[in-house]
Amino acid sequence: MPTMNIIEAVRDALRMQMRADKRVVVLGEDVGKFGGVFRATSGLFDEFGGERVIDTPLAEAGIIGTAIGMALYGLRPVPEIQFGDFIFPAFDQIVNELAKFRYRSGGQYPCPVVIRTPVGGGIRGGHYHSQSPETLFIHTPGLKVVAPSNPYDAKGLLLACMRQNDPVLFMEPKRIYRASKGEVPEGDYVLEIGKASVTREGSQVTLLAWSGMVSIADETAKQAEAAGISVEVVDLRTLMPFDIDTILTSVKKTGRCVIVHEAPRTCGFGAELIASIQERAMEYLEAPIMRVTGFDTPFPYSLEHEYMPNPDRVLGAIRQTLEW
Amino acid sequence: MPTMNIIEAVRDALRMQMRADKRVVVLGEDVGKFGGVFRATSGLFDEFGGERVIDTPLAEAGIIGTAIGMALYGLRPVPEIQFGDFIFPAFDQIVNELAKFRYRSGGQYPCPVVIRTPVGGGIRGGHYHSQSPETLFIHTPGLKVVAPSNPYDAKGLLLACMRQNDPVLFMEPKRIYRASKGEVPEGDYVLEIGKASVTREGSQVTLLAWSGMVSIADETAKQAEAAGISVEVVDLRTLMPFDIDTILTSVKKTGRCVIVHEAPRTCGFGAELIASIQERAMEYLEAPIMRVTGFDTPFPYSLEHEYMPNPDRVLGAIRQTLEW
Amino acid sequence: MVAISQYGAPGEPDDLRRVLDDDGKPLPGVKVPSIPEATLTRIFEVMLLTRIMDDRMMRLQRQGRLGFYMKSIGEEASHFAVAPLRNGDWIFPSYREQGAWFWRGYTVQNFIDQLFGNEDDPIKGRQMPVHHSANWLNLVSISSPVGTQIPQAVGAAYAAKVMGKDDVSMVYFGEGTSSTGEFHVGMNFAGVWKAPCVFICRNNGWAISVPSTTQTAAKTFASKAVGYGMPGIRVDGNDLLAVWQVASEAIERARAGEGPTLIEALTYRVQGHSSSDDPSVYRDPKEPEIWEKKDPLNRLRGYLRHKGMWNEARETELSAQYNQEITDALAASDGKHAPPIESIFDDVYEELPWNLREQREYLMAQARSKNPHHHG
Amino acid sequence: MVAISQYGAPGEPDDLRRVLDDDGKPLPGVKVPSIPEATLTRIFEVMLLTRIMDDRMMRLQRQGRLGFYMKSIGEEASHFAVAPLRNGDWIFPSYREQGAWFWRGYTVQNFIDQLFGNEDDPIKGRQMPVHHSANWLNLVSISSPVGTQIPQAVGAAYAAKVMGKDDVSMVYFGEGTSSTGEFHVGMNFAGVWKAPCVFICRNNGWAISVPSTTQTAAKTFASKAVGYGMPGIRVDGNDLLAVWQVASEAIERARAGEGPTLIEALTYRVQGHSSSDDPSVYRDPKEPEIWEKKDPLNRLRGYLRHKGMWNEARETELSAQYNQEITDALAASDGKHAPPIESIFDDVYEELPWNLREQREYLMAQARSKNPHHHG
Ligand SMILES: Cc1ncc(C[n+]2csc(CCOP(=O)(O)OP(=O)(O)O)c2C)c(N)n1
Ligand SMILES: Cc1ncc(C[n+]2csc(CCOP(=O)(O)OP(=O)(O)O)c2C)c(N)n1
Ligand SMILES: [Mg+2]
Ligand SMILES: [Mg+2]
Repeated sequence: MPTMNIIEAVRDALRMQMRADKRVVVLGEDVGKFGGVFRATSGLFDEFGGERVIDTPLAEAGIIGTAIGMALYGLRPVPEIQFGDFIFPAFDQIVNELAKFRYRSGGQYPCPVVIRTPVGGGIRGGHYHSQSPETLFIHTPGLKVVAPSNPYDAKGLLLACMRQNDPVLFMEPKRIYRASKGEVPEGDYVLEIGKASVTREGSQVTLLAWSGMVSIADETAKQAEAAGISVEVVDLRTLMPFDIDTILTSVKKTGRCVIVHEAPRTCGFGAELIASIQERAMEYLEAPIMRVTGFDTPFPYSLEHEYMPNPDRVLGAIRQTLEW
Repeated sequence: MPTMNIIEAVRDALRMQMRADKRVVVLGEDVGKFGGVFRATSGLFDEFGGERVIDTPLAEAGIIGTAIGMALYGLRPVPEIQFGDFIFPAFDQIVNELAKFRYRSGGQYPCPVVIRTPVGGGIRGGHYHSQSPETLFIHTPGLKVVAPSNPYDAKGLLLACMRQNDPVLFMEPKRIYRASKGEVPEGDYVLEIGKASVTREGSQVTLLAWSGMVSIADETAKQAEAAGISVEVVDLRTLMPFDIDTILTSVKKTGRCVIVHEAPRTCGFGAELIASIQERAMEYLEAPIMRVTGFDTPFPYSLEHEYMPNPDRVLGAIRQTLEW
Repeated sequence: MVAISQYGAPGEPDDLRRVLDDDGKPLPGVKVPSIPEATLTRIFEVMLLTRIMDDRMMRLQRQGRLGFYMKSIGEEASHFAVAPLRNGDWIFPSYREQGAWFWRGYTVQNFIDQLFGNEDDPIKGRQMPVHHSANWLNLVSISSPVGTQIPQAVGAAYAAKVMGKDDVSMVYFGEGTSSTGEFHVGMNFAGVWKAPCVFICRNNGWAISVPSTTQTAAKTFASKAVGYGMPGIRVDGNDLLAVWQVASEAIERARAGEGPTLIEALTYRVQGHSSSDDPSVYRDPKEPEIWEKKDPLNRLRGYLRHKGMWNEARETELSAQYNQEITDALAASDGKHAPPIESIFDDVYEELPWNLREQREYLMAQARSKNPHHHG
Repeated sequence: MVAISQYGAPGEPDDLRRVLDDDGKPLPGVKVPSIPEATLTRIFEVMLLTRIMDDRMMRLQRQGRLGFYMKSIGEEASHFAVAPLRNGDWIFPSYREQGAWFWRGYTVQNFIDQLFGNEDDPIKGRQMPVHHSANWLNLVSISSPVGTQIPQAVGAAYAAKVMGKDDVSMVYFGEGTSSTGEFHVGMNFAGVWKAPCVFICRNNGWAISVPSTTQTAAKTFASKAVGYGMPGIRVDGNDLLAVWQVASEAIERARAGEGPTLIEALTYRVQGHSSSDDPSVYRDPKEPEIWEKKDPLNRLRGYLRHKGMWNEARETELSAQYNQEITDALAASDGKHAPPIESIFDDVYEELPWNLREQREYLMAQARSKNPHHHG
């Protein structure tokens, strides 16, 4: 099996699906000849031509708006938003149109658009190249939200997204785009949307993480183990619909839970996880569920490492929950 | 003291502040001669003229974008977004610009813009005249979010918002715009932003609500009392920063809590309240905190009454939490 | 009043394409488009149906029997820019082109079921009245947020091109909507892509209470085409023959791969914005009076009669027939239920995820407990 | 290559306003604007500083000592549309007008402290390099999302009018940014409000890898002004005298209450989009070569020398001085700390709400436990 990083895995999925299905088109800023500012679409322009790998004018509302029209007519567009931070000019098209099209038309007009966008901090990007906007989309009925943390999941999930019929926000962890490497099957495979993966088994506390934070959770779990604490790590992979069963199974087993996310704390997805867990498994909880998150500030530049969750902070929360 | 409905209270606050402070301007679609589709700005055009009561072209991004520029230069704009559902074309200006201006300029450029917008369902408005988007803004650091439920609070809070220096989303409960009536002082008064109000004292369970749902909570509390259940109702009034102290005091007293909101359940503000409470008062909780919310669907038309929380459902949750 | 001078009374600017005068007589020296008689009379019939429907529904609304309605009275000719389209072509409407729906074959019953959001509503009671959707007619679901349909239409047009089809997209919006960012990005993408798309800006002078002079400082809405490298045509939107003519040309250009066109159809919103509106608060009642003299139905009727294609008897009979159809459809609708409660959860996704399954169970249990006879 | 023909090599369209030829000689028959010698030489000096700064910072970036940088080489003349402004006028910049900052009095040390986000950074290390803010100079905080500053500038211009001041707003953006919805709504509001606002579209041919021909099908960016009812002027953006001239005219119109102007300054992004970019992947290296012959510094230098206002000795001396200033500022910056950790929570709101107070305590406790000597 070849080794790939996340960028390569994404590109591999796109190429594979574009070969298999002529209806798939890629569009966005700089995705054509240049192959995307992160090079995720590199080579696609040469292989599939400018009609299917489209450099658009600079307008996210246009990228998503036209992608919707393409999907209605019968294409399977996979627009790229250059940074998650630049998705907001398209917000109306996403939350009022894309998410609601099937519903508002009584099922007449499904709208299978897969929006790819890099998210998260840690690349010295300041507030406009670092945000993690998942909450906004999870809170929008009609969208699926997928957030892989490694190359294998990225390829299998992206292929799955391009083959189902609902709109998806596919968030890619840009900090580890190249750093995260792993074996990825050359051929075709899909991972089920909506299934978390237990990336490490443990007995004392459950760590819930996704996207760029899974590596922080893993790192923490290792340090915890060294300190004699057994940690189970669950990589959610899909945030909407999230895998409540896997989460509950783990939390019921460990009785303790810490959630890690980069987005600001207040109304972050961590809050929903806490709410959903306590509603269903309060009697199993030995301590409050803790959150290690970004702060309720815009994402800073000079102090980004102070802002982002790190193993130290996660370990602190684990100890707190154990000592509660 | 005169009796006013919410529309009149809002108008009274606007008029009072426009008289007191020449820097205050109102802008939006149909706010001028017409006085707004809900008539909140009625009469202001005649009194203050078209330069300060501005009918804009049809573009929410322009309304908020220009309001930001006005605030930077020294005005105190109070833009109206005709329906909360139409705020999304301005989403980038709100979350990436308005909310971050002070921070990103190191404090050089405060941006005191108060965005007024009607929210909530129950007026047979379907998905585009009924949404409750508070989560999206509470999750955006830099914004304050205020959501009064009655005329007295509406006036006192709107005056407070127009006199402080941070951007505010001021959500008005359109379903009860006219139905909610009460005594409102003629003169000047402000209510503190960030303070909840205990609208009914009780001992067995705490009901948390805001905006249009406070009346549902009150109604439920009455029914509960008739059934021998003592319910405390807390009207949050400000959602960011929310009044954690008042909430905790009540929940520690009652040991049980039900949250009511219209917005879709998943990642609604109820989730944050649950998370914040269980982090700080888990040992006081006798049962999981329950949520009675809108469903995870777009807001429907024909079945809107099935969609919205009602006293029946809230009472059901109260019983559930008592029987847990 | 500000708005009047811009709307051609008394002296329209030269660049306004017209065929008929206000009485329906062809203007001297103007070529009358050759439209088959059957087509032309059919257009008139559908215009008549539209007018009757608007009238009936508004009365129903005033009686408190219908929640909300939006009329298009005085703007009907502009709806028939769709008439020269083929059935395979796609239409992205705004909320004020009833005629386009009936033209394509949307029935009176469809229309009324949607208004009442009942169990037979093609969209299952999901949206407010007048937000139709008919995928079997290539008529795309109407949205309330204005302008969003514009880039969508461009995307569909582009898709047709990529898929090797020669379908054209036509998209409608009001002049107020030309102020949105969506208008700009849609027009701009269309220009760059040379998308087979026809943009119809229904300039009816008003956006709720805001006159068109507050929407732009440009001389005309058609002139905005310059900024997108496409032709901009201004047509008398109350003149069916002129509308047909400019639409046909634009559709042919699009189909031939020559790119998009912006058409400004100059018309007038004779009545309130919607059933919730009261225009007397913000405009001079004399303004609509001027425009009533340019009524599109009258003008086409005049032309047809003059050509011997139409007569009063036929109109009386047809009006009675349409009125009866509406009465029957209303009666049928009266007997229909609301959509089933559980349908609230359908179509959010292709399949119900666990959270919606759970919420459905909860709601159905609640419904059963309130009404033990309900079988959900 | 697609882009070349549009950018005037070899034959510019007639409507391009120019004063100087490529060597800095006034074109025959063109009126040279009368600019005081001190002003003109000062502009050249600031252009020189800008060029030197770009060069030094880019080298620093290549050495790995600076995270990110964006050059404006070859576009400097376009920055000086701000020169005819008064100090009370407001500037809403994009990220590529370094010259405008230095012109207003932003110091080399300010600039470098911002790039390093250190404790003396005027914005407290909050944003990426090149996102300056200087309220004491009426230079508004730069944002990464492109185009957002356009309606903001219009709002400020409107505010000046309402407050009875005759200040003008000037706003910069790239030609790629003209595709955004923000451009449209900003231009449109300005037209309707007759706002005292000057729009400078820096058309440098590229938006990262995307040529300007993919941004619009319009013949020129200036032509977009038609759709907003304002004048659109196309100027040779590498010709300082022409830029001064058209900017002066637009500023005067704005100040006199005659409304906004769109200026398209035709120039060229000679190098990569930013330090992260590699243009060889997407464009012909011959294209920048053609434009190097039109270098704005060379052209102004040529003019000044020809007029006896400038000489090599003065330039050599000044270059040395600027280089030294930069070296000193870098050295000073080297000794500076990052902003204090607790400052992460400041300026989100005027006062810290409880959630931020709590989070600050948490972070400071953590910082103390890791570094007991830190007094937060
Ligand atoms: C994005 C958005 N903002 C505001 C509204 C509220 N609104 C509904 S119709 C309308 C006026 C539209 O005017 P125009 O485009 O001229 O169309 P017309 O109603 O005249 O046909 C407004 C402001 C909306 N539907 N969508
Ligand atoms: C809303 C938004 N989308 C995408 C980007 C990413 N981006 C940064 S600069 C740029 C190109 C801008 O081109 P142009 O406006 O021509 O300015 P130039 O860089 O040429 O000066 C893009 C796409 C962004 N900053 N903001
Ligand atoms: Mg209109
Ligand atoms: Mg450019």
